[in-house]
Amino acid sequence: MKIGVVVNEGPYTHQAADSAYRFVKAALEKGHEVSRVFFYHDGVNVATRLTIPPQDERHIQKNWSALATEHGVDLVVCIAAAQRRGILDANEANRQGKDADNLAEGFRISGLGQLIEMGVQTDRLVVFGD
Amino acid sequence: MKIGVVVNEGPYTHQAADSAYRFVKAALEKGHEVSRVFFYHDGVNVATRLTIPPQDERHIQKNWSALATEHGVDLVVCIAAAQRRGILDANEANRQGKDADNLAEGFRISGLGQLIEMGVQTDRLVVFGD
Amino acid sequence: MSTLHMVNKSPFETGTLSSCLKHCKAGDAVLLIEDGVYGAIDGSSISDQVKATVGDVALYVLDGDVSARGIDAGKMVSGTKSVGYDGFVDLVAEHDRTMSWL
Amino acid sequence: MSTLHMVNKSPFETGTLSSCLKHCKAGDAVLLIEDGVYGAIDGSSISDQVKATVGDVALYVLDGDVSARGIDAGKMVSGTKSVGYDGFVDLVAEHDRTMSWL
Amino acid sequence: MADTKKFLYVNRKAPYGTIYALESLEVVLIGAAFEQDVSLAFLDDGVFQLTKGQKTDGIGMKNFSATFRALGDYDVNKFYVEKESLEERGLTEADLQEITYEDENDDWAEKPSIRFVTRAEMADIMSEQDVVLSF
Amino acid sequence: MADTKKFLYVNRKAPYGTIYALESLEVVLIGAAFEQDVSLAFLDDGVFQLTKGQKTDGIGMKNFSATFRALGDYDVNKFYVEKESLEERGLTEADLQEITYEDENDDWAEKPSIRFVTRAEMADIMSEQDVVLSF
Repeated sequence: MKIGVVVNEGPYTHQAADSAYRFVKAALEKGHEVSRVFFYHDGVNVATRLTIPPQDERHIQKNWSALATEHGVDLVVCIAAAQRRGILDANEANRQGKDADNLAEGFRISGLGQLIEMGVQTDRLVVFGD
Repeated sequence: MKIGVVVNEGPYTHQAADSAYRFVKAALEKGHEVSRVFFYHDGVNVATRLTIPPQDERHIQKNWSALATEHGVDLVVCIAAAQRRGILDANEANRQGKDADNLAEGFRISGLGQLIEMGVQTDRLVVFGD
Repeated sequence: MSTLHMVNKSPFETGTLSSCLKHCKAGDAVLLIEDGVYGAIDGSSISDQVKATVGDVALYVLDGDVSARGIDAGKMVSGTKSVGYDGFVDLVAEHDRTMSWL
Repeated sequence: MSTLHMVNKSPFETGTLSSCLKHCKAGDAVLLIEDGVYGAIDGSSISDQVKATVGDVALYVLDGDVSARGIDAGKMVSGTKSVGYDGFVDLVAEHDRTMSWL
Repeated sequence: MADTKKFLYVNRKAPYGTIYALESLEVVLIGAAFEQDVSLAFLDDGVFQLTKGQKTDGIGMKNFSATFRALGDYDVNKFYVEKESLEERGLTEADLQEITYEDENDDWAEKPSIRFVTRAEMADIMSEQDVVLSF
Repeated sequence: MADTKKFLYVNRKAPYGTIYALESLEVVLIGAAFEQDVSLAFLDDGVFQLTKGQKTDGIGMKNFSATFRALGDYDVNKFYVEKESLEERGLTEADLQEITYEDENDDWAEKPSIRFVTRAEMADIMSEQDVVLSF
């Protein structure tokens, strides 16, 4: 079955990004297709590569990036939500005249249309948030 | 009167950072001393210089930075909370082997002791959060 | 010795205002800010509890938050006082401590 | 045609579970995750409402979230079913739509 | 259209205190271009999003309440508002802004977009959707 | 000590679903070095922070419940837990972990750190503080 997932909250502060990660892993292990995960609201903050969690804690961003690398899950970060919160890739940083970028590997920045498209194309949509 | 302020939520998602900013401005205008504002939990996300809010919205980070420049308010970002969420100054980025940093002007990164010290040294402490 | 209690959440979404009111002492003040201002609407499912407390405890709302949410002054619990950010600052100074109900 | 309702908030902090239960239809399922699992504790101020719904509506809790919070299986409302993440995935697949009560 | 789905946007949060209401509206606006069968549900604190007379100058935030009135032009005209949620909050139907659309199937007659429904009707509406988006 | 203040840390949120409980505890640990007069209040969902038998392997998060037991060594031994909050949540005193400290003024006798108080007593405790930190 095709499952789409939405993550609406940032890492560590709310459990949403953890719950979604475990759900996606379980769905993939069961043979379902999770073609895309859409990060919205504070969920875009999952995608910064600058986090340095304590050594005895899980690394939420790296967990997600690994899902992209190992299972080809498309991790899409909403551009409008990301700009409000300071999440940028190198292209956007350049275009906006910012002197740094912070998007992690495996994530890509795109528009809200990707969320609607995911709703249209999947059999089930599961939203994790606060 | 000496007033200390704590901001526990990030920009745009919750109103806390806006409310705190307006409170601090009003307190300064009334002649009170707001020596320090401490950013904790997701509040550390206020301090990224990479935000690009829509043109018709307020620029929360720049509003705060201006308070530091114009009124000498000490804007302290908790280092532990900041590392979990990917907020770094150039020194920390260098020390941790990160290839970018994002701390905005007027903010500085320090420890939780600065929060307790603020509680000890001020006459009133006001917490804004979710 | 009195406390300024701050509530910033809708009383219809969370139990925060209700818990705050149960912990107020005579002479304390409650300031409703952000989504907390909905707590001052009269005729709601929470307004009886609010009215039972107001009197011994002063009830304030932050006017900017009230206007933003389109709440008419005439719809508010009788005795509610409206303040701006300058009044907010005065309330903090006048009470011995501020407690945020987050 | 049935709905899987997901609730991730404590019913003692917010009215989310209560609202969810009022919008369930016979044959629907409610899955409690994260702080939502507190909604399955028996003998609480919300448990009567939960028990009145369970039966027509199936009640599930995510076991990892239950264990993390130290809730003993014996303390839960009778009829509550415990699932892991694999069971969570099955529930999503078995119902026609998933609705998150955020 | 084979791939037209029934989309429900669920609004349960008040505006301004958090950004969910505003960013949810941004999704609805973008989603309108996809020609799906769109409904909006306003229940619990979500009904506060539709109050009339919102003035945000005092908090320095953008007033987005007028945007709801523009949705009719994008064929988004099913606003289901729960009566019980209004009552619990001390609100009446008259406290909400008027939102209309022009019905292309009825000689462009102007009709109200807001439909007041009971909790039981809201439950029915939820149970008829293909995709439910909550924020 | 002239600048010793009464600090109250107010805990009203459950653990794990959000980070507030954990990061609040980090403040208490750092604050212990400042030799202030520290009390912790657990009310509303905050009482869930102290349940015994927490096992977090299934959610991949750090179990920080044992840290509460270490606070006695830092002279943090006033844990006020509200009885009404427990009751509303279907909990009893026996559902909480045991937390003790050694009383230096009583020949290092081991004593319970948790003091169960009524809502009215909790209100009194709040009204006696110099600084109230909420998370």
